[in-house]
Amino acid sequence: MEKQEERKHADKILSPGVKPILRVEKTSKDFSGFKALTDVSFEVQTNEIFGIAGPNGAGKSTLFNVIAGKESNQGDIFFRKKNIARFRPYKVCHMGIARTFQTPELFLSMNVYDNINVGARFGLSEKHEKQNADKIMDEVIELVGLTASKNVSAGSLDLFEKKLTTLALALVTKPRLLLLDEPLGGLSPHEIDKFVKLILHVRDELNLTVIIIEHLMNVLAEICNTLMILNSGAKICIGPPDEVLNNKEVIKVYLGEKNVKS
Amino acid sequence: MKLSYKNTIIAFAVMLFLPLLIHDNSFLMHILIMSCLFSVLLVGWDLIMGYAGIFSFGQIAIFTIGAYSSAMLSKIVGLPPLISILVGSLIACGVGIIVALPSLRLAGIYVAMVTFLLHEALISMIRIGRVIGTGGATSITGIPPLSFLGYSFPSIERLPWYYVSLTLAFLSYFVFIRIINSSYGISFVALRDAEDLAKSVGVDDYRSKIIVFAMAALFAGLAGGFYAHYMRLVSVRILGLDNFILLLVMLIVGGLGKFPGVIVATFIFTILNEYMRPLEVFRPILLGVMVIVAIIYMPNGIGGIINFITTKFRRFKRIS
Amino acid sequence: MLKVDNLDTFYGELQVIRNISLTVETGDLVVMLGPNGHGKSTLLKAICGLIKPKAGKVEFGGEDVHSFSIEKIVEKGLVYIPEDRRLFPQMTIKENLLLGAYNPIARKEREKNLEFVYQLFPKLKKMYARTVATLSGGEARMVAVGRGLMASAKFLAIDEPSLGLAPNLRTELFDKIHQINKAGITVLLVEQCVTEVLDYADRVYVIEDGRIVYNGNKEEVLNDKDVKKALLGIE
Amino acid sequence: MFNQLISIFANGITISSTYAIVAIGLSLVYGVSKTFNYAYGSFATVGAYITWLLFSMFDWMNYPVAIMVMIPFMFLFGIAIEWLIPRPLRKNENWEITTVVATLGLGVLLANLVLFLFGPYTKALPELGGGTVSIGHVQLDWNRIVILILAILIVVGLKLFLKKTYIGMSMRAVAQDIEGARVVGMKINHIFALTFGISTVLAGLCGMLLGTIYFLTPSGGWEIFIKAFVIVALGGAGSIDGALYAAFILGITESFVQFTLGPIWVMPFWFIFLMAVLIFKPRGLLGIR
Repeated sequence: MEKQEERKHADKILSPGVKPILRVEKTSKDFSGFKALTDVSFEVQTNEIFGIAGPNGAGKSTLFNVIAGKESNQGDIFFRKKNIARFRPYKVCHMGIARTFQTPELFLSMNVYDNINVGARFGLSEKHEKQNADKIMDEVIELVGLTASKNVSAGSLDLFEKKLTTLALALVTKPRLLLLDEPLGGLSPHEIDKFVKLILHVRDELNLTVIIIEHLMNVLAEICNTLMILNSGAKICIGPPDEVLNNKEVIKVYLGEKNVKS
Repeated sequence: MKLSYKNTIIAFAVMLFLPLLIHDNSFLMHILIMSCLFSVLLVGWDLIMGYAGIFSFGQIAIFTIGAYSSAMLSKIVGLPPLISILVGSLIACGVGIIVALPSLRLAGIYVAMVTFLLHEALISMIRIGRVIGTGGATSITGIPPLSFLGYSFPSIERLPWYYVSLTLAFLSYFVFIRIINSSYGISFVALRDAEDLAKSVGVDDYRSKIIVFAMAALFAGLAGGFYAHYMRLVSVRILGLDNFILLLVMLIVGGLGKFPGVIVATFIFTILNEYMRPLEVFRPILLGVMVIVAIIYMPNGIGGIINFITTKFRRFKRIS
Repeated sequence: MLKVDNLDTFYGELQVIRNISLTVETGDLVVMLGPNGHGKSTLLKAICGLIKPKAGKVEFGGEDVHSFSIEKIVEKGLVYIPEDRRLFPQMTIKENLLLGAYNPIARKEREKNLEFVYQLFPKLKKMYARTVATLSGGEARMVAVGRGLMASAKFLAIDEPSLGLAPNLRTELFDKIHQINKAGITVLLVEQCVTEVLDYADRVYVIEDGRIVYNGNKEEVLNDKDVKKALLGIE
Repeated sequence: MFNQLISIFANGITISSTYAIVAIGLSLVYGVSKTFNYAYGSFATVGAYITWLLFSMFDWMNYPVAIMVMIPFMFLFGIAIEWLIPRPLRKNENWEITTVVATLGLGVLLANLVLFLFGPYTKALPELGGGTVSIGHVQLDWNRIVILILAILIVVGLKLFLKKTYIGMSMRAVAQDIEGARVVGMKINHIFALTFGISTVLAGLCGMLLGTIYFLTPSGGWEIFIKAFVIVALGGAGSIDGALYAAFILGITESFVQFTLGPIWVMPFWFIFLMAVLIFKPRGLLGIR
């Protein structure tokens, strides 16, 4: 707990935009001839919310897979100054990066509590955290708001609860960086609202840096500090959202002329 | 989710007193001993195939390796049988790990192919190994009987052997339940249910898979060792197709990943198989028909039926 | 031509479609709008007989769709074009198109339909021998639509054709779909991108959370400020 | 020495060509329906015994007639089996593994049925062509040459069928995207049955060809199955070209291993070879996903 305070304190001093937590350098991914990513480089600052958008097939999810160690790549990825580009997924998780998937996968033969328990058992890497695993779990369940459905089987959850569970599963590993892959897809406007609030709340509460892939531009514009647009595996624009959304090329390849707000 | 020890303990208690009724029936005793030994192998198979979801067809090959190692260690090297069983199981375990290594990156169907080929290649290897005392195409005979604290267990004496195999079987069930309820068990099931998700929350997939291969092999190796010293004869016939299918049927009809199911199926099918022996050529034909019918009409196996009944029963208790 | 009556569909225990009724007249181009994951695709699949509804009925040409097998539904001319295209990746464009004409009726009209598709998408004729796996998203989309037409479709149900396409390609594709419609084929379209389609649509349904929250023809949509704002995000 | 090498090589090629037929049949069914048929070897046995039965029943029997009888018989047999076993099983959740067990059961059943009907004694089929032919100093059996020619005809015919005919195209389509095939309105179950039927015919023909070299035994099919299985694994499950290449690679190495080390070394050798290949290419030489 003390350490948590310390971390909070340290991060306060180095406010967003000063200290990069993740630096991706010249990442490329080739699927037998098909170039999913070409030379993508960017930096994510500590505590910011970093948005990624772009047409389907632009390589957004591949980028997450590469960062999370699911896919190999040519290029380097520095997380808190350490090159994690060759790490396997579980190791990346232990380094402090957690992710959610586009289609909310869960361990379907288990209930919600046991699902989150998997994260607590295997995701926590530091000794004092492991000893407090039960407490961390309860905190996360409370934070996400799953207390009432702890004993429900994962298969019978509705989409929103499934998304909450995957989020809890990611958070229980005590990450510093959270990767969210289209977390809002399939939710109703009301649920989107709730989920966005939850993401912001969680970010503040746990001192996280968040990278989020989304299609909903209005949400991204609202919550992101930085926005990056990918197209056909290449970065075409990065910067503050309002700048990016008025960028000519972004309008051309992604937003379309008519969709631009006056 | 968590498996309880309760039913297993009850079953153990019942089995302890079973000889009071049937100790005169040497044939039935023999079948029960075999059932116990096979169930150890099958519990390991259920661990890797049912709970970890890895299509391994090498379980009987590893059982055979355990049996041959233990037989050769005690007969040729002269180790005391208990020690040779132990060492034999460790060898089996090692083979399990060696098979696990290439399997880590393979898709399910290829794991099935590699392990199945291990089974087939082993037949030739044993024949080739004649020079080092595997008995070649025939068999190793005259394996020393199990002995413990100066008492030796000749296999003609069914009762002591019944208790030996019973103890072994139930010890392995308890170990199995412990594994399933432990972190390892959780990681196996997590990888089976959603591999990518499991890895992303910190499950080391390579480590888990190697461990599950090793554990399944350990069960098989132990069963093989005891089998060798009980039968006092091992031959390549263990690797025969009819044996392979019989054991696989026990696993599938028992229900993959539905724990007590596999044990119930082991006892049922071992007994059935022995009592069908007089049918000669019709036995495998009948067995084949039974397999097909059982699989088509009982897709979740006996374990599925047990689960169904127990949940019904619990609901019933809650209502009343 | 198509009549949907009080349809309810579940996905496991989750209700995706809630009591939806709609009709599509012969020769119309109807658009279903709404955000991602609100049941539009599910509705389209239920209409085309790929998902069995819990309750309600879908009638196509006066016959209950769900009393037929999928092969039979396709044969009757109700053809579904999935969002993820589902082409045969290791085959050429022409082979893909020819396989579209699988049902016995379409097989007889194969040459004629192929001619129509090639006329509509001259590009496909030019590169007929290319393997589909090597095509760009836009080209693959054309093949998917073409393959649907090859089934001698009377009614095309197209799921998000604009998905992943650049704006200029989108406009082109909608133009083609309009041409298909003008050739006498009824079209039911599911879309998220609104602006481009609206010019061609005879009728618009808006689906939110598994319900129809709005329906009207083109003029009504354009004249209704609130709807326009909600749908298009423009004032 | 050189001549010996040539004749080992030639024998390897003829054997490989028969392996290619079964392996392609096995891989074809896997590619289209993702089903592994463990009774496949017994199908070859059935084919061989049917041929034997034809020859022993009719004095005037010859191979063209035998083949003409066998093809429709095996085809219908395959379709009946498909309808009986994989089709009902495909509905349940563990269908991959349950079909394995059910077809294994079928394999045991068929082998023992053959044992019951024909007895345990080995049988021999007449040769396809008598005598030998000398090319230089190398002597080749006519029988093996005819086998090779027939095998090439079968493989080429099958490839043309898949490539050029509409039905063959539909089979490839189902293999590539079953959902897409359904949307187009294909009768998936018919295509599964058809594929199974064709693969059964291939098994039967292979059983017949091998029966002209080796004696028939009721359980002989098992070895054929295992070899086909390894070939499919090496070539990549579901890939027909892969199976073709792998059949020749393994068939030719087999005849050299047999000659230098003895037949018993074939299986261990294949096992090590396969492991080594799979470490570098986890989906076989030309594997599909």
